[in-house]
Amino acid sequence: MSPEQWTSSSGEPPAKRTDLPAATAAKPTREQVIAGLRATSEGGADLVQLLTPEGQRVQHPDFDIDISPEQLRDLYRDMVLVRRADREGNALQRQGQLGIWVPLLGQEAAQIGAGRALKPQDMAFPSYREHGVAWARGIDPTELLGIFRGTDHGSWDPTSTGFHLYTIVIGNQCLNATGYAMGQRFDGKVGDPDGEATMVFFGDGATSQGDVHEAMVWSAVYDSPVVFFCQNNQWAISEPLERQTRVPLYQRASGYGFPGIRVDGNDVLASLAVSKWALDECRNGNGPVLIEAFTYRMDAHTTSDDPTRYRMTDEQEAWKLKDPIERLRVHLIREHAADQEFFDSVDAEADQLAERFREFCFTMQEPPPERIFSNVYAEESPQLAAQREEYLSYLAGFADETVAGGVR
Amino acid sequence: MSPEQWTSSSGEPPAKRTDLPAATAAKPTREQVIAGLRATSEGGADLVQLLTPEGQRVQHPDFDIDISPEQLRDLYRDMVLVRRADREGNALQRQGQLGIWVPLLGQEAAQIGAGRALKPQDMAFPSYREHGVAWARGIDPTELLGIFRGTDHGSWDPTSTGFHLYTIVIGNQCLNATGYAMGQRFDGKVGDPDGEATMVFFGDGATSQGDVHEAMVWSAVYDSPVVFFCQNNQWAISEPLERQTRVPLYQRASGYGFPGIRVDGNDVLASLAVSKWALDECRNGNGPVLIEAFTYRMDAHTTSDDPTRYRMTDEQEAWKLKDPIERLRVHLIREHAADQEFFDSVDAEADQLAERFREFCFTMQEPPPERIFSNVYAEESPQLAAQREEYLSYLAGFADETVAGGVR
Amino acid sequence: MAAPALERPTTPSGTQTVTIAKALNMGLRASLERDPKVLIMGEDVGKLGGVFRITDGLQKDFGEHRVLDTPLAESGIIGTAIGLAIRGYRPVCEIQFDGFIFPGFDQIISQLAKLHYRSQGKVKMPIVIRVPYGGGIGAVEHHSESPESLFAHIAGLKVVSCSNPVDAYWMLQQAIECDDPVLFFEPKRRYYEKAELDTSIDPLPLLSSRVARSGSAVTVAAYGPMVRTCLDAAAAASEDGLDLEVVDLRALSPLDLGPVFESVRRTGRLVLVSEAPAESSVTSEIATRVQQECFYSLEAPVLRATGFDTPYPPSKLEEGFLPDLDRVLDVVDRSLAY
Amino acid sequence: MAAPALERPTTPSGTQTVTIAKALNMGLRASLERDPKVLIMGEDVGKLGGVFRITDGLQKDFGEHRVLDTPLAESGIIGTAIGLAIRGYRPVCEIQFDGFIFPGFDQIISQLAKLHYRSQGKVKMPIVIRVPYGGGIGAVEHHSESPESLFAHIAGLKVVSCSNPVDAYWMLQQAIECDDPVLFFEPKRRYYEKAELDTSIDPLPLLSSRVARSGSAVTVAAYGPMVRTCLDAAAAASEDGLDLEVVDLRALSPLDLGPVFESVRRTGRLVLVSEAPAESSVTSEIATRVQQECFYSLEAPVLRATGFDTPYPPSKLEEGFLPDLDRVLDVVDRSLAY
Ligand SMILES: Cc1ncc(C[n+]2csc(CCOP(=O)(O)OP(=O)(O)O)c2C)c(N)n1
Ligand SMILES: Cc1ncc(C[n+]2csc(CCOP(=O)(O)OP(=O)(O)O)c2C)c(N)n1
Ligand SMILES: [Mg+2]
Ligand SMILES: [Mg+2]
Repeated sequence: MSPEQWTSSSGEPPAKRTDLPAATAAKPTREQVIAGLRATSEGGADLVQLLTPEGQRVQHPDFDIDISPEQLRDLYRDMVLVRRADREGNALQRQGQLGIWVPLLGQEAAQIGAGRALKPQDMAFPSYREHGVAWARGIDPTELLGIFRGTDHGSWDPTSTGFHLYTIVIGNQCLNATGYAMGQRFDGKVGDPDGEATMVFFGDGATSQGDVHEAMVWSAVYDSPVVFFCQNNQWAISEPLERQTRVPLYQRASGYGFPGIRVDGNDVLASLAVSKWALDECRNGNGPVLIEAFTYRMDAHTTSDDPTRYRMTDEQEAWKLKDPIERLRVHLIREHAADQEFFDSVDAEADQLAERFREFCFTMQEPPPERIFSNVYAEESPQLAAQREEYLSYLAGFADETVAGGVR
Repeated sequence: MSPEQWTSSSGEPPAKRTDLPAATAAKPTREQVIAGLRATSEGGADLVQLLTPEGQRVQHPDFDIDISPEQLRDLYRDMVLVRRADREGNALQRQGQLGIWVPLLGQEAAQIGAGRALKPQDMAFPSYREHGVAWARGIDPTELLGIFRGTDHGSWDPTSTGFHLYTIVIGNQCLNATGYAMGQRFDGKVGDPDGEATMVFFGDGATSQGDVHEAMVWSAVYDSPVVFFCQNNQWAISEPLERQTRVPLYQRASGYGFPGIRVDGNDVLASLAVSKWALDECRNGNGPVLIEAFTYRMDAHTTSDDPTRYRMTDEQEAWKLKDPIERLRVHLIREHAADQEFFDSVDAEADQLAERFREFCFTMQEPPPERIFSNVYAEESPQLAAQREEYLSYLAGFADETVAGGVR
Repeated sequence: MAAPALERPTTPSGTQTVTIAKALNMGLRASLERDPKVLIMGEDVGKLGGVFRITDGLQKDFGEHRVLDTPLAESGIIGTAIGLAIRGYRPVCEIQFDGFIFPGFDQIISQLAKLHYRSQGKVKMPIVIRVPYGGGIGAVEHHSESPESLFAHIAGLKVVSCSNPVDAYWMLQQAIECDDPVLFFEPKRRYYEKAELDTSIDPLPLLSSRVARSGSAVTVAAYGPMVRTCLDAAAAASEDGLDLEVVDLRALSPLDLGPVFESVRRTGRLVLVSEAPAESSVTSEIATRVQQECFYSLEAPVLRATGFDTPYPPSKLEEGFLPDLDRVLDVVDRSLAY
Repeated sequence: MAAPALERPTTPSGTQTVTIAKALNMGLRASLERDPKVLIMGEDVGKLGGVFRITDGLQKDFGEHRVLDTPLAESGIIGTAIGLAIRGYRPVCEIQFDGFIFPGFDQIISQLAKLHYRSQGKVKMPIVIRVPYGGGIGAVEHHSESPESLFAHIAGLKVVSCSNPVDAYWMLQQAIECDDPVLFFEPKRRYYEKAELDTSIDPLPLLSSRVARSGSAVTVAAYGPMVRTCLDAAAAASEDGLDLEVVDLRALSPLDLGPVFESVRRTGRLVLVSEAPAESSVTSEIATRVQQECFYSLEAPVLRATGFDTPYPPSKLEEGFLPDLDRVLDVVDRSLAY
């Protein structure tokens, strides 16, 4: 049994039968699939792009955006600050301050574009890497630290921030978001330009999960105002995109009967433009919409991961040339929309943020032991109350102990 | 809150923005969706048909089939016999001989077409309504009785018959079939015209399940030789197709990157032709393929169901005109491919089958109580052996009893 | 633990004879009337009124926006219900049969059970999952399962089962009013058993067990469909002069074992009865807690009459698989033999 | 119950010091070599060698057709493994972390556990599902769960857990050789603990428990990660002159309680230890069976030291949630106080 027997057709591909419909030609070879999915790191012909990797503004026939120099600078600032927090998170993990960190490096444009397209009345459901979206929703980066330090599972209020808690079980949040969006519709908040919408974030790997499918089925059937924002960062831990699909992910939408758009995820303008459009479609009652943001995970999957085991550095080098921050910086300079003073002030602000972030981390309180038992239920059970009391008095026993170094 | 707020856009649809891509026009109204899915009970423009409801043979540019009069008569015979067994099953349930029966009435052409396209080396994974496919796999209808009488869960050998046990949990079998097909590929049985293939059967409702999605993802990624044969019989118990999708189901395939074809499920020739083609594609290593057989459940969901609660009889009347058996009968007559003697002999054979079927049912043995404990594991556990012994000796206690009518 | 203050329903009050099925329908109707945020979701719950007709007439009276026929996907039902709850709704999900809850298991375990905890109380999950469960109806595979123990093991879920029309009516409304997720197990083989329902009598708290029959010889504890079986067994035993106490557990997690402890301290003997297989189950938990709390009172070990540790058998064999009056009394005898 | 006759592996034999992680890797390698039908499937098991590197090097040596990086979908992993098993393969599935087995739960319960039964033995399900489980590693949510009791409740599944390199090596190979589906729980926090592995010594049967330390005062029974904790507790107690017997349960379903009964008949006391919450769990089942079988021997009720009946807490709190040496000894003291 040779690997070829199943990884690609054995020997010569069977002669194409000419009496068959064109649409059902022999399946592509493995190489063709990979080429179609990734080899063009440009994302292919359908990629929506407004800013080239060289920072040049280009027009798009369907999606464009009017944007002021000030807004451009704000987007730049967002991305720099978010990246800085992210890098500090990584460093804090290396210093043993955090158990783990999930880096967003490289995905700033996708996330800030999407996040800034959201309006206050909208709701966002993140996966676990959406520090940029969190930022755009007004959640201070320090509020993420508890998750990775192990003191809590996210300290923000999902309702008032319009930003649900991070969801780690791949795909789950897509259904939760769809249900929330159904509720927006049931509440009569959909059908005009000032309506509400929901955006849900997930990765390329997540698209294989049943829950993501069900979310797409449901949102189509209930006309839910939900934007499925898939960050295709080319990898699900060590697995490249071709372990999840044969065709570009945005094409999934056609099977459900709603629009699917592939956007350059390293282009914050394109991400913003397409996200705005998609959210407006949802507000107006034309949801759902799928967006595939074509981007790249520049760092490891998490700080526990070692990507040198499964991917080549030249891939990473190629993507460096498409860096989301650098291309906006070049654009700002080229357009004389920002001067050195601006860039310096953003850097200074990033330094301050970094310091505050680190400082916050160092001084975080450990949760008290009774927290183990808190909020299991809205209406606590006597059983649990008893367990808590027993445990606390057990702990109190240690405090009373005078013997030092003893086992008990 | 009015239902319109979510079942269709409220009031006037928002004016279509002309600056948006055509593909992303405002979502269709609920009425448009329903119209697109069902109102044309013809199945729409893409429907593959070789035999009109009036029994006229038509050509199809992509799918056609050479077939002898004898083969036509065989298909007719298959359908008549299968329908007869099905009707007897229904009657036996009404007479209290079976706990439940799941009728296939109306779906004979879809199932016989698909079932006769299978070769001996192929494997089929049914749902619970595939009595016609079972027949084509050489499984005597009496072997189905145990399931519905409650004596077993299917008495045939899945391996030697190439027909897996019925699967009731919606969608499960699609993944099992995909795994089996992966095995066919791993075994080197794929890649030439005499290769192996797998066919899996499921309903329109099943398409919403996560497992069906995952099966499509996996089969695309592993180039599995599996034909997804979806019998769209328009209903999932009381739910019409528009509770599961906005667009015709065969279009799902495009989102996964493999062919999807809608075939007239009441046309046994078309079902056979498309199934053969799809299976050959799989054998040749070009799988997977999705077939949507557009058909109709002419009877209740099961004998426990009361369809008058949720659907109009005129729908059923309209579909009667497309009866799969009648159209082949008319065709045979029109083409002088069968005479009255043939039709009489098939009817006589059906009578014999019915009698044998009923007879078998009446004389079925009850399984012995120890069967409760049999085959839980391939390697039995002492715990279970002990439970069985204890139970059998408990039962033996009753046999010893001489007191009549007592509680113990 | 005080009973939540349920407003009196505007629908039928006073005493009437109803089945469990009807009582559940009345309970749903009362909840839909009481709170516009209550939604009913599930497969075939609309026009058809559910395969058991528990939601009969509700879509007609409350509209498609309150009673939703969903796509055929249980993870979808639970997963979207969670989103709706975040939005402020109170979804009541119907799972068509016990065996079909498993595709929704992940959303139940990973999200539903945990969201209140992980959000430190900021996100409530007032969701009820109704599960017609258990055997004895001659059904095909996957239609006779008793999966309640799986949920009882999971922290963050409340698990209850009703055994009669009065509890069906009240417990369902209480579950819907509860701010926590409740797995509501309905004994489908008892759907058509009748009793008097007096809607003017105050209900017990949702999470409480109750003595269904007083006795002194042996305590028999059960829930859901087996309560009837145990009461019948007690009636038969009393003809033999044996006086059994029967406890209807009602709450399976968190358990309310006070009445069981109290009873066992009097009788010294306990027999637990369930359709579910015994292994690592709710009955195991009760036995464990009873031998702890009543160690010095027990005159016999806690014994069980349950389904066997096998998959649910073909229905012609279910009579043997399910504990019946005789098997319950056989185990009672064994307890008395100590 | 005879140990299945495993051919001696061609890979390293003789005595060596290995970690549990390494022993598992060696066990997988030996199984892949022994039987060409053995496949390894899971997320990141190929090039990466799994997030814990348990499958390190296997894809390189056996090829992509034996060690499969799968799409990211657990129902897909189990569901296709079932199909492959029908085809004659023996898939070994890796679930990346305990908390991610739930999307695959339906296929496990509805198909994997039942196919042998419903086909009356015609369809075998020789599938192993490896689950790195339990806490103590400072992980984020869903990465520290102990779901073993859910599977122990389900008939048709075999559930085991190893606690040391020797068992890791042998039990995994035995599980792969077993014609029944085996849930194989690996104590991830102990992956890097070392011991001597002598591959020339005959292994115990897969479904057996064993006395890990002899003693006379109190029996302590545990499995997986808690065996080490209990052995440490026993060592500490012995310094105080208290002689604990420790049983490593190994098999969680079907249980092998003979050694526990025998031990309890000698000590009169039993303490059960698990990371998993106590409610309706494997420890409940063991307590129930012990109070039945050893009713007249027990001098104290069976007591437990377990995770609390809460969701797994944020990791800064896990030290309190998980039983440790002190809590085990505290419960031992309580047992002795009877
Ligand atoms: C159900 C489930 N299975 C497995 C995992 C482990 N896991 C965490 S992240 C990840 C890869 C996700 O890839 P992708 O969806 O592309 O998102 P990315 O991490 O690249 O942003 C996996 C397998 C999980 N969290 N949940
Ligand atoms: C997971 C699961 N959920 C619910 C059911 C109950 N159920 C049985 S058949 C059915 C409808 C199936 O419709 P469809 O897939 O269209 O197949 P059809 O019965 O029309 O052939 C439902 C909801 C089930 N068997 N499995
Ligand atoms: Mg990714
Ligand atoms: Mg259907």
